[in-house]
Amino acid sequence: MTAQNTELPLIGDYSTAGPLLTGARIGVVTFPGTLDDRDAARAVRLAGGEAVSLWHAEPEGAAALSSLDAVIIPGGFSYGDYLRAGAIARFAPLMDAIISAAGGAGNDAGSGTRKGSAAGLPVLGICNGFQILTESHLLPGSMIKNENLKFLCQDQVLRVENNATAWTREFTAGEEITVPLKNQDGQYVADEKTLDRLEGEGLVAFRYVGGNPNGSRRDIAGITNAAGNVVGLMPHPEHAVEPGFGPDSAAGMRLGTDGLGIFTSVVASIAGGAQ
Amino acid sequence: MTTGTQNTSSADARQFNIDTVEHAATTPDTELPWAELGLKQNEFDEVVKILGRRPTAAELAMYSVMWSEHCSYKSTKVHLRQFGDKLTEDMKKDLMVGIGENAGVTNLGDGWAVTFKIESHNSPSFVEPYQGAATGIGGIVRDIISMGARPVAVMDPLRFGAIDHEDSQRVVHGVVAGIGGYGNSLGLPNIGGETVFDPIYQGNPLVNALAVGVLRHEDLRLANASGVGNKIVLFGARTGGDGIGGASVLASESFDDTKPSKRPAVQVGDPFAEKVLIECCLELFKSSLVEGIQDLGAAGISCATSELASNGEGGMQVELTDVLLRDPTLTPGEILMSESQERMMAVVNPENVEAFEAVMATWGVEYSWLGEVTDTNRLIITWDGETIVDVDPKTVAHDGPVYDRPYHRPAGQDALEADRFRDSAAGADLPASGEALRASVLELMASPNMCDKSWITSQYDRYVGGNTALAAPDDAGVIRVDEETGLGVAVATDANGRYAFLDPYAGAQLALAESYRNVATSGAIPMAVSDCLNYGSPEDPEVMWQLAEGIRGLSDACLELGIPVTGGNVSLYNQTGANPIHPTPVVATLGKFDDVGRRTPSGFHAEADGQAVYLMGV
Amino acid sequence: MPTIVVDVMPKPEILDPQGKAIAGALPRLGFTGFASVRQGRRFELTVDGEVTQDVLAQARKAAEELLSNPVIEDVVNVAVLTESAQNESQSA
Amino acid sequence: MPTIVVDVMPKPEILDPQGKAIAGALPRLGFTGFASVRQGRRFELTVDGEVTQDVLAQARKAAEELLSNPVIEDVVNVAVLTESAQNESQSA
Ligand SMILES: Nc1ncnc2c1ncn2[C@@H]1O[C@H](COP(=O)(O)OP(=O)(O)O)[C@@H](O)[C@H]1O
Repeated sequence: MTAQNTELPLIGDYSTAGPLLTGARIGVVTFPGTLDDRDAARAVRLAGGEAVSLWHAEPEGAAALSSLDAVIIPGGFSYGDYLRAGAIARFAPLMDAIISAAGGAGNDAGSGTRKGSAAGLPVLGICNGFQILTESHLLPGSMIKNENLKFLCQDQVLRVENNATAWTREFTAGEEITVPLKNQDGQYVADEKTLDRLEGEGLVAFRYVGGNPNGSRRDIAGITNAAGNVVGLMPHPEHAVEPGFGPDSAAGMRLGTDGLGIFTSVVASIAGGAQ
Repeated sequence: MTTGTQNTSSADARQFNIDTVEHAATTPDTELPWAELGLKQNEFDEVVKILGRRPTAAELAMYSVMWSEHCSYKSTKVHLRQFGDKLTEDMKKDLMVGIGENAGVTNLGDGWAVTFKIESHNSPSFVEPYQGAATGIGGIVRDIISMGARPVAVMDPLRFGAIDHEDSQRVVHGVVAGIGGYGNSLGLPNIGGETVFDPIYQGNPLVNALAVGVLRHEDLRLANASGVGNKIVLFGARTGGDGIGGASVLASESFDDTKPSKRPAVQVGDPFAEKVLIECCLELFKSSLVEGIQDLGAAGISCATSELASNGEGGMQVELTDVLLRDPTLTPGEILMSESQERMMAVVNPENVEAFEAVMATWGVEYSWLGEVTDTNRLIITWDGETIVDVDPKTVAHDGPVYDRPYHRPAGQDALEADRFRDSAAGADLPASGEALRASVLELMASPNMCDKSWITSQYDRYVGGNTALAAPDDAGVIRVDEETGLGVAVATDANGRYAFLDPYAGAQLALAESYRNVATSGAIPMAVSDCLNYGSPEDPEVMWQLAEGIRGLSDACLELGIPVTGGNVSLYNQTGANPIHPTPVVATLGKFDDVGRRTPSGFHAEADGQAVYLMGV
Repeated sequence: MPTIVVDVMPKPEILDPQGKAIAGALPRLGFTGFASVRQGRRFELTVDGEVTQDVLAQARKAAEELLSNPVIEDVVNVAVLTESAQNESQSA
Repeated sequence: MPTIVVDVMPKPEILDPQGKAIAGALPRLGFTGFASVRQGRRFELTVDGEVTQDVLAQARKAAEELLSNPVIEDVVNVAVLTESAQNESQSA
């Protein structure tokens, strides 16, 4: 894993974020019903970035995004997930701006424009955020109820299948990480053709290891677009960034910080220009 | 009328035959359904005496709900006093708000305070397990918000009937899914609870819910309406017929027309609405936009108006047609009694009205201005301008009946205590061989009460918020309060109904001892107690004895350990026919960490390999 | 194979948070013609063989006992789905 | 007030865990006549006024864009709920 792990004290360094390497400014979107926004912001800070709150109804979405280097759509139950997870949030004014900055819906080429970069704005959707990205057609497929129909919260091992995205470059390909999984509608589905394309083009970013927790097709836990700037995953890396508050790990109970790599990856991507 | 959205009720305001105060004064002989509403003859007579006339339909609705056991604690008040009496100065030193408010508040230092409370939602959870349990979480969380706090965690001590009983599947899975469905959607980590199966709870499962909140000292809010001219506002969900199914006699306010009306038998929770309400309230607190605030739970607007008014200095004037309705056919009495979820009432300085409305707009929360604080010392409620309630609010909220119910030690108690194990355990020899020992251990570990509870806890989010330092399967849940310093709290809930059945006094003490130990084991210093007293009918002198002994035991034990009870809840009538549940005083202890980094997880981990294991105590 | 449709709706007097959220979203998306929305469930039961009176009775019983929660929901429809009905309604 | 019904079902090729769970429970409760079950959603949109062609078109558009997700679901029905249809189907 990343070097940060060993440098962090075993437990209890609460306040100090990593050094602000880059001045990377990363937006964290809040919808009514979003739950993990503060957690995502904390993860950004611990990774050395600056977290900027984004309100879903922001009227000047494009302007707000233009000063940002990346955006995270965090987990939760936007609009209660009442219709379908992410279905109503997808229509928030800010989402239109995010969709176009990221390269446009259904456009895996990532041709979005933002300050001086060829690639689209890096966007990460976690859990409900992933669901919103699929509802927005920024990522293919969709999520249905977990196979056993129950909410499931557990520590989950994932394999990083694609370490060439803006959000995974600090991992090694095939690296196994442990982060919490917690959701009700986490079963990833897509038609066979789409699944084959995802596999063929290496767009599966994360895969469940050690048992499929929710019935997801081909054990898929997270995917990326072809440009590698838009990534969505069901498990929660932002809950595995601080020793003492994460999943159990080889180092000890609740000491897992494997999720931090997602956030240091994007900070590094920003520092080093588009990947 | 100013409302957040268009309201249509005013236009139809006159569809009822309104029972005004004036009308009541001139029709003293009208038959009133006070018995159907749960009042006793002596209680009704008392209402008439207080008012000097018969109550109007709306007043009757208010008195009957506010004087119910649930709201007035009429059977337990005389005993619960011990929690206040057995307090030393030392026990009070960190107590910022004690018993009597929505939830107690304890000082944590550094300008931080913590509030926590445990409450029951037992019988609704038996009728409709998912929604009953869900709205139980919703209710306790609103209690915490109304103190000015941000809720940060929940817990759920549960008691079910036999695991293999045909009805248990419905109840158990419904309750667990409901607690998860609501709590997870609010973004509140579930940091612990209990799950006990015992046939004694078959028809009376216990669903207790605890919430913890944290606040800065300056954000503390109390439920009182002060400052003449301040505005009263109701916000959150619309008012429907929820929870008044049993009081449908009020469907026709004038009692001369018996049109049947459909009222929901159960309440359905809307966790999304509550999540938005939480954020909205926190923004109000941060900008100091409310003077006083009260959640709407049991007894709805009756409770909120009478408590706000009686805790304040003056009186209150409210126009009931301004209440936003989900069901336009509700009568004034029904509106006053409705238990619709996800609503709050606040007192707002006129200067802040605009800013208040801006916060509501941001979060898309509906609201309506209902009236204002007055200097009349009366709670006056009008319907389209006509007075339908004119009472001294204290008589509704605080001066309810108080009963010192008779109680005695059950005739069979001696025999019960003298009894010994029979059945299998008495006949069984101590395991003689390794094999037998192994079998015994496996049998114990496989019992539903001892086995791994992750089939429940995996349905609860314990990570959300990023501040959970300990949760299941640890002895106590631990939450970080201050990310800068690591200041935090630990909470554990415990009870043992079988101990309390054998000895109600010692059983309550053991419940405290266990939760106190669990908190101490995590590394925290115990500071405060909240309790949920689950018992049978107080009208049964033997149950009343269990209850009196339980309260005496718990209050003595708190004094002994030097830890105050800061709030709690009493749930009575948990019985099927003449068979009460075992007395089940669920005790929650809260402790403090200067730095949650020093918390001790339970369980051995590979890193402890080679370290010594000690057994401490007697 | 023949199909029986069972429609279940929240009772009118019961709060329907789903419907409420959808009703709130519609006008934001420019759909302004609707006063309220309620969300229920539709089940399609495929019948193994012919739809006899007995099978229909079973479906009605299953609708009441398993597919709906009588405390908060009403079964509003139990009917055989005819091919023509399906086409008709799709083109409605 | 007139009501428009929108029915949405999971696409045949998409797994339906809820339908599967129900199909598994039916025989345990003695309902043996059914080969499979699928669970979808039924929306009732109350119309403020008359159901014009425009309103119906709005409902169809809302069904396609908001009420269903074309990746996993089909809109199988958009129709005006007539009082008689309601009664008929209830007694079906
Ligand atoms: N209903 C529940 N909700 C949340 N946590 C629970 C529940 N039931 C049990 N737990 C948690 O599971 C763990 C084990 O519980 P239990 O078997 O009662 O432990 P113990 O016997 O040590 O008290 C504890 O951390 C407890 O808080």
